[in-house]
Amino acid sequence: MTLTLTKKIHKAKVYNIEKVSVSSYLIETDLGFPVDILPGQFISIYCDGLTLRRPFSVFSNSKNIIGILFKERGKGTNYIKSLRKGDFIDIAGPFGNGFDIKESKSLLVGAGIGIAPMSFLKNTLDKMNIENMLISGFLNKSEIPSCVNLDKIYTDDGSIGEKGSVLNYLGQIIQDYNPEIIYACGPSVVLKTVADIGKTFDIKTQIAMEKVMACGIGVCRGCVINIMKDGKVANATVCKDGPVFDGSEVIWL
Amino acid sequence: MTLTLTKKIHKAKVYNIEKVSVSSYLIETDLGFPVDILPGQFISIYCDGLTLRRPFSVFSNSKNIIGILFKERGKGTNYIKSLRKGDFIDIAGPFGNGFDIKESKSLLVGAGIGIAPMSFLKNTLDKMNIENMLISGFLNKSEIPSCVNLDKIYTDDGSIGEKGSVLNYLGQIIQDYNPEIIYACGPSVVLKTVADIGKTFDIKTQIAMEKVMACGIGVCRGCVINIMKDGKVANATVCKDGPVFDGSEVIWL
Amino acid sequence: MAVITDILNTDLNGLILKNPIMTASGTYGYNSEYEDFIDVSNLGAIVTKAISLRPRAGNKNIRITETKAGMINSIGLENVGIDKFLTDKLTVLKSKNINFIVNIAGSTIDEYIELSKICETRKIKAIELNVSCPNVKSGCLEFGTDENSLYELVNSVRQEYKGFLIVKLTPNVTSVEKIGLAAQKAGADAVSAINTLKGSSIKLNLINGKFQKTTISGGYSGYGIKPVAIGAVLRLSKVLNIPIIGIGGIETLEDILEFFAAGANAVQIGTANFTHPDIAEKLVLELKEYIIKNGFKDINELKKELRA
Amino acid sequence: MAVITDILNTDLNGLILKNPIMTASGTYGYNSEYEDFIDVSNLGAIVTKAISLRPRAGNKNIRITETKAGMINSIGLENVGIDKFLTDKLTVLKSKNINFIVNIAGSTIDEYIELSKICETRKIKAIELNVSCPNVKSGCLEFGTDENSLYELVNSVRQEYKGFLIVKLTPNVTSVEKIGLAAQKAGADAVSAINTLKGSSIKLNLINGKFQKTTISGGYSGYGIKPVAIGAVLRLSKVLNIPIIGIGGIETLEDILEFFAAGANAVQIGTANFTHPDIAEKLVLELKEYIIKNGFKDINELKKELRA
Ligand SMILES: Cc1cc2nc3c(=O)[nH]c(=O)nc-3n(C[C@H](O)[C@H](O)[C@H](O)COP(=O)(O)OP(=O)(O)OC[C@H]3O[C@@H](n4cnc5c(N)ncnc54)[C@H](O)[C@@H]3O)c2cc1C
Ligand SMILES: Cc1cc2nc3c(=O)[nH]c(=O)nc-3n(C[C@H](O)[C@H](O)[C@H](O)COP(=O)(O)OP(=O)(O)OC[C@H]3O[C@@H](n4cnc5c(N)ncnc54)[C@H](O)[C@@H]3O)c2cc1C
Ligand SMILES: Cc1cc2nc3c(=O)[nH]c(=O)nc-3n(C[C@H](O)[C@H](O)[C@H](O)COP(=O)(O)O)c2cc1C
Ligand SMILES: Cc1cc2nc3c(=O)[nH]c(=O)nc-3n(C[C@H](O)[C@H](O)[C@H](O)COP(=O)(O)O)c2cc1C
Ligand code: FES
Ligand code: FES
Repeated sequence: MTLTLTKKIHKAKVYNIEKVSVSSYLIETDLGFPVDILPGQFISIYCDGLTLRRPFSVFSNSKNIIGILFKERGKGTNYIKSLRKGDFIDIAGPFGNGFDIKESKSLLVGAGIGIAPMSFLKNTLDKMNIENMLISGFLNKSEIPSCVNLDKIYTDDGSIGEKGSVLNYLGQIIQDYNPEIIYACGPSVVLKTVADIGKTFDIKTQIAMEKVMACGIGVCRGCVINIMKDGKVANATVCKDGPVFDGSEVIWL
Repeated sequence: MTLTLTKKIHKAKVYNIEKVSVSSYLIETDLGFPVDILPGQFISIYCDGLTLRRPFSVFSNSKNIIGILFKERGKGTNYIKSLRKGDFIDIAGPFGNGFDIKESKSLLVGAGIGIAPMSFLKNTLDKMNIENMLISGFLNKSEIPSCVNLDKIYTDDGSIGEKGSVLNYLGQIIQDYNPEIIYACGPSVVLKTVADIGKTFDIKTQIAMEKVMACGIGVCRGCVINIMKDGKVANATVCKDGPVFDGSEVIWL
Repeated sequence: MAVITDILNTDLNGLILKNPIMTASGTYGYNSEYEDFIDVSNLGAIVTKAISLRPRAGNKNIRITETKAGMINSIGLENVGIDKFLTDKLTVLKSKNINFIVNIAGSTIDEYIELSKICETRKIKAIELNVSCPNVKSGCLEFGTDENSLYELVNSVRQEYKGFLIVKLTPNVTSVEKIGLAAQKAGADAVSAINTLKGSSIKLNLINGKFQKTTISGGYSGYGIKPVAIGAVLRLSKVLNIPIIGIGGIETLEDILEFFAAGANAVQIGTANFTHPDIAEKLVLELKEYIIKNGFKDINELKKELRA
Repeated sequence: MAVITDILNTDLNGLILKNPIMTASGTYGYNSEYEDFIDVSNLGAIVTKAISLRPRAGNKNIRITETKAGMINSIGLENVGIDKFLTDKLTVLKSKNINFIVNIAGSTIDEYIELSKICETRKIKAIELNVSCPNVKSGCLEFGTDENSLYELVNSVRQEYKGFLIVKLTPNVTSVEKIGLAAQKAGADAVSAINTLKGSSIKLNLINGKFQKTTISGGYSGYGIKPVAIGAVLRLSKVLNIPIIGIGGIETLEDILEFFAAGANAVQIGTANFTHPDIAEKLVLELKEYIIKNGFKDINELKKELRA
């Protein structure tokens, strides 16, 4: 029984921030009240002095606390990393559609920091008693955030789990596990492979896309991708129509 | 026996910073080596992200430590104020000509934060055993920096010293004290009055001018004022030809 | 017509606005998408995304990038087209007491004419001509960069459209004054200035000795363009006698006061809406407080003092 | 002529520089004023402040102001005049092994011709024409905003001056390509782009209900203009076959690489010299390190990869 944010912009308070892998951080922010958020939805953060807000998938949401798992990239994430417990953080959202959760045997595929929404999704599926398996690829052991629960791990250097890209194992896993639906988040090569493999095996896929965003609410048309809709090529915004798309609909450039 | 900075730009360390009046701060910076500086010379400070460096008269200089007395105005001084002991500070200088110290009975006139170079000058004159008197005007008692030694104080509200502008008393003081030279720093109305009164009483005046600066070294021609030179109007840069000018030479707009 | 009661009420030579703060075309959608953040009816007006006769798909590839002092966009005028706007968006806007100005864009004079006829028939109170679109007839040149093309365009629209006609000027010209004068002569009720500056950005990523390049050429907006916008408004205000709507890099109340001082009668907020989705309403409130706190009678007295 | 030995050595179609990093006119003086900060002879070249036939006193009033993303200047071409330059500054420059380019400015074509004759006689190796000065004959219009005036100007100078002739382009035009092409056609050896953007700033101070205004209109420079400069270089590189010197808002090595990627063969640092007086030399060193660290043969290979 959570309330919905009426005005989707908020000065939240940093409740906790910690380094959870060699390159990633978990920041938990206290909004002061609870908010409904679907796995796959994102929030966008104002980063001191930067023109564009930075979008991040929600990693966790319980009571008043929204968690974000993020990797350090440039100025924006460097700013967020520099925040300390008690600091204020300017958050807008939640935005986007989120995953359309099906009561079906689910394979969850993450890769790198794409693990963030997949982990949220897994926890949600678990709570709903939907059978699922979360697999994810990383560069190496030290890249794996300590705050995630994975069913299977793949690393490029074999430092933990299976060695090699998660993509190399996907066909086998699908045959072994036999999922009815695949959810995925990660670099576009991963998403494209998942979408393709879904078509091959005739399994539904839902993939969480990324695109540079300005408004985050479908207004500026900056984050548009092409999808097939009713047999025609159409524009769709990652921020509002997505970020989650039916893998079979996305047209890859 | 101090050395001279060969490359006039330096990452110094904040040695001490403290609030010394209701609106002003004293920051002392450690260059790691001693530098020769004349009273009236200035340094310029890079303030995080701002295009133009901010110029400040030197307030004190002993051993490796250069002190700046500054008033909070906008972004630049707000940044300097935010520095803490041990932080690095990017200082260029010393720049400008400084006061041309005469072995003559000296009246020193400050006003507001213009007290900074006058205080440095007074200490220098004292060391040289040159008779002098430092008088200065302030808005009120709480504006007077705790780190300066004044011979006479004037405040607009009379909360300490004589009540009213230092300018109202200048004629009387000159007649009483009988200085051979007057040095001054403060708002331009003060400088102009001092220059005029110097002409009236036929006393030499040296005044420290201010102007928005870009390069600080005479290159950009951004800080130009008009002076009389050899009977002709000529341009002079506040940063390099000044900031100290013979009061009788300056042409006021 | 509304009775002027609020101290922010602004009369732009006939166009009465609740206050002089609007949101700029392309940054606020068509409708009331920002209602998640603010009460949109508190704004002076919202200007719709440019609307063309037929829907447009916009540019392929990367459409936005951040720069150190703003952003570059090459959306390519993606929009739903006038028909869909009228059916889907207009009724909602009207039902909500939101003032709006329709920004229209064409590739030929005929397209502009047709669009303005529709706006006239549908009793749209105010339109803003986006003249930074390439003029199909004259090749790659934009209408807004040539005073003769612009005169012809505005004059043709003026014949068809009786409502409040704003011409939005591009800064990518040798003399914005000449272009502004052409718009005025052709019968514009006001000009807005400026549209985005031409700009490019190349982001580089070195991978195994080869550079991955992300190049985007388009319209530069945000606080880095404010000095150009203030300059344009200042120069326009010396030659025009129709109202000027100032646009470009506005982020704070100080910026708005600076535009008024330069001669603007109203302003539009663009890119800053992305940075702070509630900024436009905040600025309306701040402006009101500023007027009261400093003892000005109303917005008109404030503007008078700023121009003195 | 110097033998190319260093990996940074740059050949601009005949003008050989130690490296492609110069300092821009008006931000580096005439001489070696920056020797208090760096070894000026490490730079590719310094470009002098614009020099006119006779000394100029420059503008009255406020000449510089900071903006959020740079600064505005209206120095008004204050300079010592060519005679004083030759007697006081030139010999010093020559004695110090500092590469320099003389930036010249006139109000009539005749003034430019006279200046270039003097430069030819005095064997000045390279000059840069500042064509952003008002053309006295054509009223307030600048030479650099009209392709015909510019062609005539450059062509006349070319007759008199056999050294390396750079034409510095202003961005305040409808089509920088047309202006660049006119310069090339008239015989320029290279163009530099861009000069400052037209801009204004009004600072306000409210005292007892009245506003104190500090208005400055002039040239906008600094990091806020970089997208405009990159855009100009990118477009010029598509139409010109003479070298392009990129200028505008450069502060970091990344900025320099971006200019190379856009098609620049060398760059000039302007406003950033004020912010960090040792920046130009630092960037030379950083560029060298970057080339070595990433295994490029030399600056030419780096540029080739950046343009690929
Ligand atoms: C829907 C969505 C969800 C995301 N979820 C996560 C997440 O859970 N954890 C995480 O670490 N990262 C996530 N990202 C990526 C994250 O937004 C970028 O890492 C972040 O914006 C980088 O900002 P920066 O200033 O540190 O880096 P920069 O140096 O500015 O940019 C590095 C890269 O980040 C991306 N980026 C930059 N600005 C934006 C922007 N305004 N919008 C979108 N992408 C941008 C671009 O690909 C850019 O090349 C998500 C992105 C999207 C679109
Ligand atoms: C030679 C000289 C010596 C000075 N000595 C002192 C001193 O000892 N103590 C002190 O408190 N102040 C001194 N000042 C003034 C000081 O430089 C300004 O207070 C400071 O630059 C304000 O910066 P800001 O960003 O805080 O304020 P801003 O809000 O940016 O500006 C406030 C005012 O400061 C001045 N200012 C801003 N930028 C510059 C600049 N680049 N160059 C010069 N002036 C500028 C302008 O008058 C401006 O209106 C001196 C100025 C000069 C020229
Ligand atoms: C993403 C984006 C889309 C835009 N689309 C339009 C448009 O459709 N029509 C138009 O006239 N101006 C358009 N503009 C220009 C803005 O309305 C405004 O003139 C410009 O961005 C400068 O203001 P700013 O600096 O406050 O953003 C667009 C700007 C942006 C950033
Ligand atoms: C204070 C100042 C003075 C300038 N004077 C000249 C000049 O005399 N001649 C000229 O061609 N350009 C002049 N310029 C323009 C610069 O050379 C350069 O083209 C411009 O500033 C853009 O580069 P930047 O953003 O790196 O400063 C001047 C610029 C500044 C800031
Ligand atoms: S970010 Fe603006 S439409 Fe998606
Ligand atoms: S600040 Fe550049 S000449 Fe004085």
